[in-house]
Amino acid sequence: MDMTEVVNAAELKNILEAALLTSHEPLSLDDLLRLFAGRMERATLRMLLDELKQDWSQRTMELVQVASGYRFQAREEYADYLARLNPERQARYSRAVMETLAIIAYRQPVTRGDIEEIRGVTVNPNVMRQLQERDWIDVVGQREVPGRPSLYATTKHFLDDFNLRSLADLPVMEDFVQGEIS
Amino acid sequence: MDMTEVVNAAELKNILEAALLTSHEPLSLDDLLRLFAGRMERATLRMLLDELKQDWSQRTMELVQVASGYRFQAREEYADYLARLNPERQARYSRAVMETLAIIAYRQPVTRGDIEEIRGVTVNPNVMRQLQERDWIDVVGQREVPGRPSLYATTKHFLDDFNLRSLADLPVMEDFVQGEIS
Amino acid sequence: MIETPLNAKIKGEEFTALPKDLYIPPDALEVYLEAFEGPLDLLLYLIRKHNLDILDIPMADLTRQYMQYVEKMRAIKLELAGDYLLMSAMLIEIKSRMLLPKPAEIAEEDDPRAELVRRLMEYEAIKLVAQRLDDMPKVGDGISVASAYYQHISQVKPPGVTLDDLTEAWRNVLKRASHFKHHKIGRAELSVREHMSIILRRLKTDKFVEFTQLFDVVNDGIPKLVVCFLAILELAREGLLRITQQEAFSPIYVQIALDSNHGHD
Repeated sequence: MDMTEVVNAAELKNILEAALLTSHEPLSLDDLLRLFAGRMERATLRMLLDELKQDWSQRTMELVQVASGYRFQAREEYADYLARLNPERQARYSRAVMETLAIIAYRQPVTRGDIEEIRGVTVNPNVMRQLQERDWIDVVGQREVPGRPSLYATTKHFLDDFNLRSLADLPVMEDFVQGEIS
Repeated sequence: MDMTEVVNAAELKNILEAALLTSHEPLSLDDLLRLFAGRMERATLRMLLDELKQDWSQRTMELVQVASGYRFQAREEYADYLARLNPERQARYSRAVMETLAIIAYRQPVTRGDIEEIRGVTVNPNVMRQLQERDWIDVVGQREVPGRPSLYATTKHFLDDFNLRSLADLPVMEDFVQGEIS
Repeated sequence: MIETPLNAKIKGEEFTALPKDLYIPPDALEVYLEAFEGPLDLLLYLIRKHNLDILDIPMADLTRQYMQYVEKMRAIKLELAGDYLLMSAMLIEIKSRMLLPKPAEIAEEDDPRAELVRRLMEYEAIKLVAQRLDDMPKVGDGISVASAYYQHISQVKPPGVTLDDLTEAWRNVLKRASHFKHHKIGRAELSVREHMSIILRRLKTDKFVEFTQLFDVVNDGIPKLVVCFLAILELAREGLLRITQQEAFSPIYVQIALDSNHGHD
């Protein structure tokens, strides 16, 4: 296949499909443009992606957009079957880890001190390490106070893993207490 | 979806498709049987895999059987496109390559003999090949001496890559030469 | 008294409340007490368990209940985090401040409980949202992303080279080749060299070119024409091209020099 040939939209979509079905990581628009050696307009690319998404709308995989780009993922209805393939599923994180992650996600950027203040307990360094190793959080700077504590924020990878395009897509934090009591 | 439901062949194939498209590793028949919690005959599974292979025969991926099992893989015709996604960056050019290029740029047109005389070492043919493959130098003629050695010069592409309008834009080092050598 | 579910899992099982009339082995109690994520978590549990109004916390009750739990923790020698003791002190302080006669001018927001209530509410919101994050499907846990195989052809990206790299290489060449001092190359000479290459390229395709054809008198200015002329002279001097003229005033032709050993064909 030669790029100089006139390739029709179906063929262009096939190239996109092949790339997206074989990539482990989401592919950004810039990544996808590289497939065509820069010989494609962003607007055309977006249009083709929309069509591809449509083409797959009744099939096993769905084309979704997450923070760092586009990816195909199996539709939710197959999750239970696919879970059987890997019975030794990843151990769930402790409440301490998930609460720390929630604080960083909703209150970022925060220091360890901020997290301790909200949770009312000291933060085990192990908790931070687990989140960093998973590439869900990282250090984005230091707060300019004595000791210059590190400021933590969530990563793009966190958004990708949680199937989110941006922090605005996080579940809304509700004032549950008020609601339940009144 | 409940396994106790009667699911038709299309749905079973979808489950196989979702599993095979999302697996990093080839899946063996035993792996695939686990998807159905053991409620499938091997013969049925083989038949479904044959059908699935057939379903994809005109599409971007092909279902192939390798030593450790089945996998979907992008058809060969997409390999060149996919290669553009992750170009491997080559290490730096060797000193020999850079000096040879410098000599050709500043002293063109030159023969290999000229370059050897200036550098005081023989020029590895591989060095010239690398520069020619990069389209930075080419042969512009032969010197009419015994052996008719090729005369090398830099190309337009060289000027483009180094963001030069002409060779006269190359930095000159008269000062350096005078200071250092005299 | 309404028992609200305790958000705790012990060895995978949902733990809603302490069985009241059963003997609890000390290690089980330990597990139970350890299920609290800290003093705020324990306080929230007590408020829910005893159906207390978080906006009007009866400090005496809450403090008493809290202290009972802390005592239990001590009794089983659970390594008591300083955070729990700190909270005890804080509760006692709030309680005692509430016992003080309230001067009339003290406004509502000066309620000694205000800060505690704010923290409890914030913590509860985080706790619930953490639960929701935990329940969300995630890549590797509920979400399977496409990762079909493809034949990796390594397309090698050539090394990046800058002009600095090139001049550095040239500098090194000059440094070593000291006999080069007579070959200082200035801009003018570079232009000449460039034209030498251009003319050779031209003669490679055209073989035989009329002298005047090598000059673009319409578009090139005098300096460029001079450079072109110098390039022709230099090429001739280096024996790379031959200039011929059949007779005086007839056209001058330029061609690649042919070695006497070659090309007499």
